[in-house]
Amino acid sequence: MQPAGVAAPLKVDISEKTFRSAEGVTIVALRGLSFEVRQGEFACLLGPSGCGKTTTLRILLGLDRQFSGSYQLPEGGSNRVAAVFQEPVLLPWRTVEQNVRLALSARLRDKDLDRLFEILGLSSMRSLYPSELSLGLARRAALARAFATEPAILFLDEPFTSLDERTADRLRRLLMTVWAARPTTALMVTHNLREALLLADRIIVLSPRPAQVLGIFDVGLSRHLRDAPALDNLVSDFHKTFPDAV
Amino acid sequence: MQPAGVAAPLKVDISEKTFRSAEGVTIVALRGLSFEVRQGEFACLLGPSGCGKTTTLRILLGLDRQFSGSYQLPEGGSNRVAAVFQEPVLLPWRTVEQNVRLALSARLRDKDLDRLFEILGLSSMRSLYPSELSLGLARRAALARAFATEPAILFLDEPFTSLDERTADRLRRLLMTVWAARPTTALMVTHNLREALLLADRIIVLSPRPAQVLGIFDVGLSRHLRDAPALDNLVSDFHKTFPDAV
Amino acid sequence: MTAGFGSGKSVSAGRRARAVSRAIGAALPAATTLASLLGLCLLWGLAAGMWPSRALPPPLEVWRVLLKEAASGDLGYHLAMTLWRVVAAYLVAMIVGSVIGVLLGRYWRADSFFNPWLVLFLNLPALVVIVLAYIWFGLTEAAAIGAVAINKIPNVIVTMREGARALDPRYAEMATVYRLGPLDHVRHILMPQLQPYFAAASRSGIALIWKIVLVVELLGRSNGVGFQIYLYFQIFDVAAILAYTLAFVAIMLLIELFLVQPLERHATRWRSRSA
Amino acid sequence: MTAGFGSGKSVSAGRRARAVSRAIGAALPAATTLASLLGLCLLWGLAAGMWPSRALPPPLEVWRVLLKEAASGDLGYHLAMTLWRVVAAYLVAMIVGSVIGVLLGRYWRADSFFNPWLVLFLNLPALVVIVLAYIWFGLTEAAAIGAVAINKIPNVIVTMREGARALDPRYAEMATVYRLGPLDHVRHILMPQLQPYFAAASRSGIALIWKIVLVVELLGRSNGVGFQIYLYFQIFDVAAILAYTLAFVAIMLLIELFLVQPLERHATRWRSRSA
Amino acid sequence: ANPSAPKIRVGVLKFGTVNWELDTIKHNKFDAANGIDVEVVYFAGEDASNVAMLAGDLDIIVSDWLWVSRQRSQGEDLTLAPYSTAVGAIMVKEDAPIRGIPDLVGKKIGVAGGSLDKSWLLIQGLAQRDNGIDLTKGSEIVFGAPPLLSEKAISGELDAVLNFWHFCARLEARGFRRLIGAEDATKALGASGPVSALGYVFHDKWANENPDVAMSFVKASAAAKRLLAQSDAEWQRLAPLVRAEGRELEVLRDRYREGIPNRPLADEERDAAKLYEILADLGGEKLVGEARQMAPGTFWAALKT
Ligand SMILES: Nc1ncnc2c1ncn2[C@@H]1O[C@H](COP(=O)(O)OP(=O)(O)OP(=O)(O)O)[C@@H](O)[C@H]1O
Ligand SMILES: Nc1ncnc2c1ncn2[C@@H]1O[C@H](COP(=O)(O)OP(=O)(O)OP(=O)(O)O)[C@@H](O)[C@H]1O
Ligand SMILES: [Mg+2]
Ligand SMILES: [Mg+2]
Repeated sequence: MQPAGVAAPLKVDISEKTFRSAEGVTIVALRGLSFEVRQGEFACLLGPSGCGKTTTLRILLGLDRQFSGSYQLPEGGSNRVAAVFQEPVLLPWRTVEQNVRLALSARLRDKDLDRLFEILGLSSMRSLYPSELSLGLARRAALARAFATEPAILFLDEPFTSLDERTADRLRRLLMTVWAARPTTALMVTHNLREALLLADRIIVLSPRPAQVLGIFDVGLSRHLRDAPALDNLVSDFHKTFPDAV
Repeated sequence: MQPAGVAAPLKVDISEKTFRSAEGVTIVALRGLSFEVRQGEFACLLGPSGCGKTTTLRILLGLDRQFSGSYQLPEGGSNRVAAVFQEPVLLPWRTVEQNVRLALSARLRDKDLDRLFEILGLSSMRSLYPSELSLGLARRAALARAFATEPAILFLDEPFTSLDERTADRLRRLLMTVWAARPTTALMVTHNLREALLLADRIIVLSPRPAQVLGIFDVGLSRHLRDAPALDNLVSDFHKTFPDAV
Repeated sequence: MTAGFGSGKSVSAGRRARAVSRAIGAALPAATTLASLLGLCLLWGLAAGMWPSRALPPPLEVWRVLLKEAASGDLGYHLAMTLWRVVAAYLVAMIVGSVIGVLLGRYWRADSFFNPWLVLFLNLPALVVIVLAYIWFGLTEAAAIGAVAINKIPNVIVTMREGARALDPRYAEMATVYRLGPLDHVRHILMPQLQPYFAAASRSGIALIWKIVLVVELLGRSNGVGFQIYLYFQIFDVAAILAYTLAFVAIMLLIELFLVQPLERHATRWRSRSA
Repeated sequence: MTAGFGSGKSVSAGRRARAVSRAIGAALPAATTLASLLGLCLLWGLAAGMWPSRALPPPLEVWRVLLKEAASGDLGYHLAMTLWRVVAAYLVAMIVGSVIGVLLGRYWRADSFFNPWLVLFLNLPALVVIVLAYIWFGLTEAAAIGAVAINKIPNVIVTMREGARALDPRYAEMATVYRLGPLDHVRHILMPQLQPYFAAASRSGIALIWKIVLVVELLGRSNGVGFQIYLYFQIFDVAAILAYTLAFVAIMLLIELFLVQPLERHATRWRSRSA
Repeated sequence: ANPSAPKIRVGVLKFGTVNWELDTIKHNKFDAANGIDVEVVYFAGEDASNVAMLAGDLDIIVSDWLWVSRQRSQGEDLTLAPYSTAVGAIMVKEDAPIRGIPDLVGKKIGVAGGSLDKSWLLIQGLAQRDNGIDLTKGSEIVFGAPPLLSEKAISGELDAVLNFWHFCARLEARGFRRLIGAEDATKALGASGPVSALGYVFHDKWANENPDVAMSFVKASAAAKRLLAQSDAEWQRLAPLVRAEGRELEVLRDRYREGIPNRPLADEERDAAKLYEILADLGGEKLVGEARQMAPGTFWAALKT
């Protein structure tokens, strides 16, 4: 419990999460996973494919309640969450713009989205249906949806795959802008170590399934100092700390 | 036309491909796109998100016939094609193993798949349904399906996203094995320059939409010499040749 | 040695042909319908010519009867009575049935409890329901419409329940995360996914309802197409029976052409149309 | 200041409760059905007790009639005749209707041409079809079953057509690339996607068929449940009508419980079941 | 039974009144006595037997002469031999304040058989002529299925009901009285005696090819009628088929006996022709089609001698 006046962190303490497949196989996805993300902090989850990252996010999003353990969202978080799923999950029967606006609260429904769409390179695609988008464009539409909501907590599941480096870079900068604009707690899953080191305050390194925290890497460096050579150094630092991971 | 005795290349010569969206917007995806891939060669398509790469692959796969222009597949290619789509496209009502076996010709239906599944890290997932997989696992299942068919032509649309570096590396090596095992022509879409330089004989660099060939980068270096420092050199070579791309 | 299988010329020619015919098909659905109906009449006329029988009068004769009945005002009156019953019962059945169906599809515990009731009501003969309704609620319009609705509701439930079971959970999850209100949820998540089931239930529903309305009118109403058809059945006047039937079918066709199809095209415009 | 919304205790407790009840629900569908039926009987008994009327005999009386008819062998005989007609018409209607429906759903040009025919056949009253079939083909079993099938086929077409329209093109594309044979295509790509539509058409189909069989039997057969029900209607013996109806409903319930539901559970086991 | 005896397929309603007679024939072997073998084919509704006849599946059914005449005028070679003169009546409750046709004004009347039912047209015609009342305008008319209307009359939802004769008889046993019968209207409108509303209907062609068989059937029918007219015991035997007992059975029996035709065919035919014209006026083209006269040959000529 937090003393009054101190912002509550995102606190995760999942003792076990087990799936039973339709064919009866039991799969332990998480076991003894616990970590914290301070309010306003940007954290990355890094772990091998299939280790349980998406499962963790789903639990935090309240989409999966069959687990043992508990978690706690930072203050105000329960009503202003935004998420970018690993697949875009756009409604195929609504246009790009409708998809984005639908996620907005009534207060924001008529918001001016021109700038957002422009940065994302979606200006000419606003009236298209998702089946008419390339995967990269669909991902950007999903990002637009998350960013437009002005969230207090942001969950991102590999948001920058299927994008060329140039576009991805632009979007990473956009993400930083959105995150910095107001006190937002962010938790992002990625497989790209450089991306994690560029964006995060701390990196939570996970073991193979069942996921557990192997360790935490604090990126001490201030963000505006993280240029290419600095990142190279951070990468080798990281590899020294976690010789087995990634 | 090829002189007899010389293997026919994959020849693409699309003068225009236009989409009309449901809302009536006209989108020119390709215009004057032409390139060749020699039989048995490994080529990569590199271009910004939304430029028309998937559209090109779909045309070559025979899934979209409404375009002007023509193409020609290498000999024997029309009946032994395999493809990894940008999204996994597994049948949700069939298990992983059934999904893979279904794609096999009658002759291969009962093939021993143990080794393949093991390399892909899918051994314990054979009896799961796609909805029970993580996205990375689903991608691997899609790769298993493509590799198991012993194809003469292989089309890959960003096959190694959503995977951690370690797994991706293992799968790239597997891809090389499959490709080298028999004369296979391969065309792969990727956004990852290092990946392209590691795998390809030549890289076809595309412009933003409507896609056109900006130029072709021949990776002269023999594959076993492409270690980390050599790749760094190739990357800077590439950037010198195509200062605007990627 | 060239092993290509797509050639530009033929492909783009095919494309143009398809585009043209698509334009015709979209702009002139009425023309297609007309051609189709003419074809049907031709077949019918031929059959009636080849096997002349009182049970299959030629189209012209039916047309004559139709005109006569229309001129006398009977056709219009009875058709209007039947139509209003059909519409009323349709609305009741679709609304009640959809709501129950979706609920049963979502909550499997309720479903497994109420399923036997559903099977019972699904298989209750129209006769039984209609007679009971007339006995309990009197020979009134409300009893008639209620009886028809009760006959149809189980069918709607069954179809909509399948639709609710086949819902894609990912969209609902997206809606949860972004806290869509219940109205938005229904409008943007549920309805588009249920649309094909609704269309199926609706199309075969209105046909079923009309058939039951015929029975209802036969058993205890003093007007309507069913009443007339039975009258003519007693004197075995097939031409008149067909005239009344076809008048109703014509109305259904008009509704299909000018209401249902445009609506459906609008609702499914997001689907990439396959050739 | 703690603003959590998921707490471990309550969550895992809920999970256990759900798991237990799910086991019960899955292991004992028969028990649920029994409870459900008992509830229904109770309601019925109460209603019959409150408003005693010849039109609503109490369950016990119906049960007595049922036993009597069963003992005399009548029930078994008529039920068997009706059942065989239902099954035969069902098979014909589902097979023909599914094939046509899927074809129309895939080829929009054929669809726009044949749609008016479909609307016509959809809205032809059962009476008309049955009488024409009897007149043309004589009062034979084949005519009876054919008439029922013709009544039902349009409904199957309409439902399956919606299913075919809603097919996901990505799976068909995958099948094209990997050159699946036509049989594999139907089995692994088409059928699983059409399953919910097939289930809907099938469930409401068998009910509709049984209702039409009743009419067919009324109009020209000398046995079957429909024949009996109408006889008893003439002398207004509601208990006997209900006895025959419920006997058929019971059979449908058994089929549902021991054939349809297990099959369906198997066919949809890949769907993550929502609580 | 004699296996070589010619077979006659007769279609009837299982619980219909005709079956009482056929059952008597079969049980007392009147068919065998006349050298024929009657095979009874059951149907659930009257229309079913009509359809079966037109489909060529039966030799004989029972239907009314108006239907036969209409079919004849449209080219079917049907003809009929009288079966019963019993017709429907308007029934009211014993204690109802309805004493005559004028009292029906403003009441709710159930009518079985639809708007073209003969009895209904005749009573309507009578009301028009004698009282200047148009029943269709002055009262609320409800058409419906006969059993349903009976039920509704008992429950009191209907003030009066015009139903087929056996439904009327059953109502009579349950405290109803006849307000006016169709036979009263027939007479009032100019018929000299009761006309057989229903008859055994068969094809001319069949009768001409098997004149003896047809005649034997008529004889067997007459024998059964004689027995039913005299023997109360036979009625007791029939009780399960009639589905009545006690007073109800007695009323049914008496009404049945009253309906046994006993006039020369020529008289009946003449009256029927007269009625036809009246009905043609009342029912118009809807009822009789384009023919304004009863089709000649509607009554089986062989019976006239
Ligand atoms: N519904 C389910 N039923 C059974 N097993 C499941 C289910 N959902 C996920 N799993 C299993 O749980 C494990 C973790 O899945 P999860 O999606 O969390 O992985 P991930 O870390 O996100 O991987 P990736 O990087 O590939 O997306 C996987 O082995 C997966 O097969
Ligand atoms: N069915 C369609 N209707 C209309 N436009 C379409 C359709 N399919 C694709 N497009 C458009 O064509 C363009 C090229 O799409 P394509 O999928 O080929 O891109 P891509 O190069 O694969 O991009 P990415 O790297 O994001 O996957 C995009 O702008 C897309 O919006
Ligand atoms: Mg994941
Ligand atoms: Mg693409």
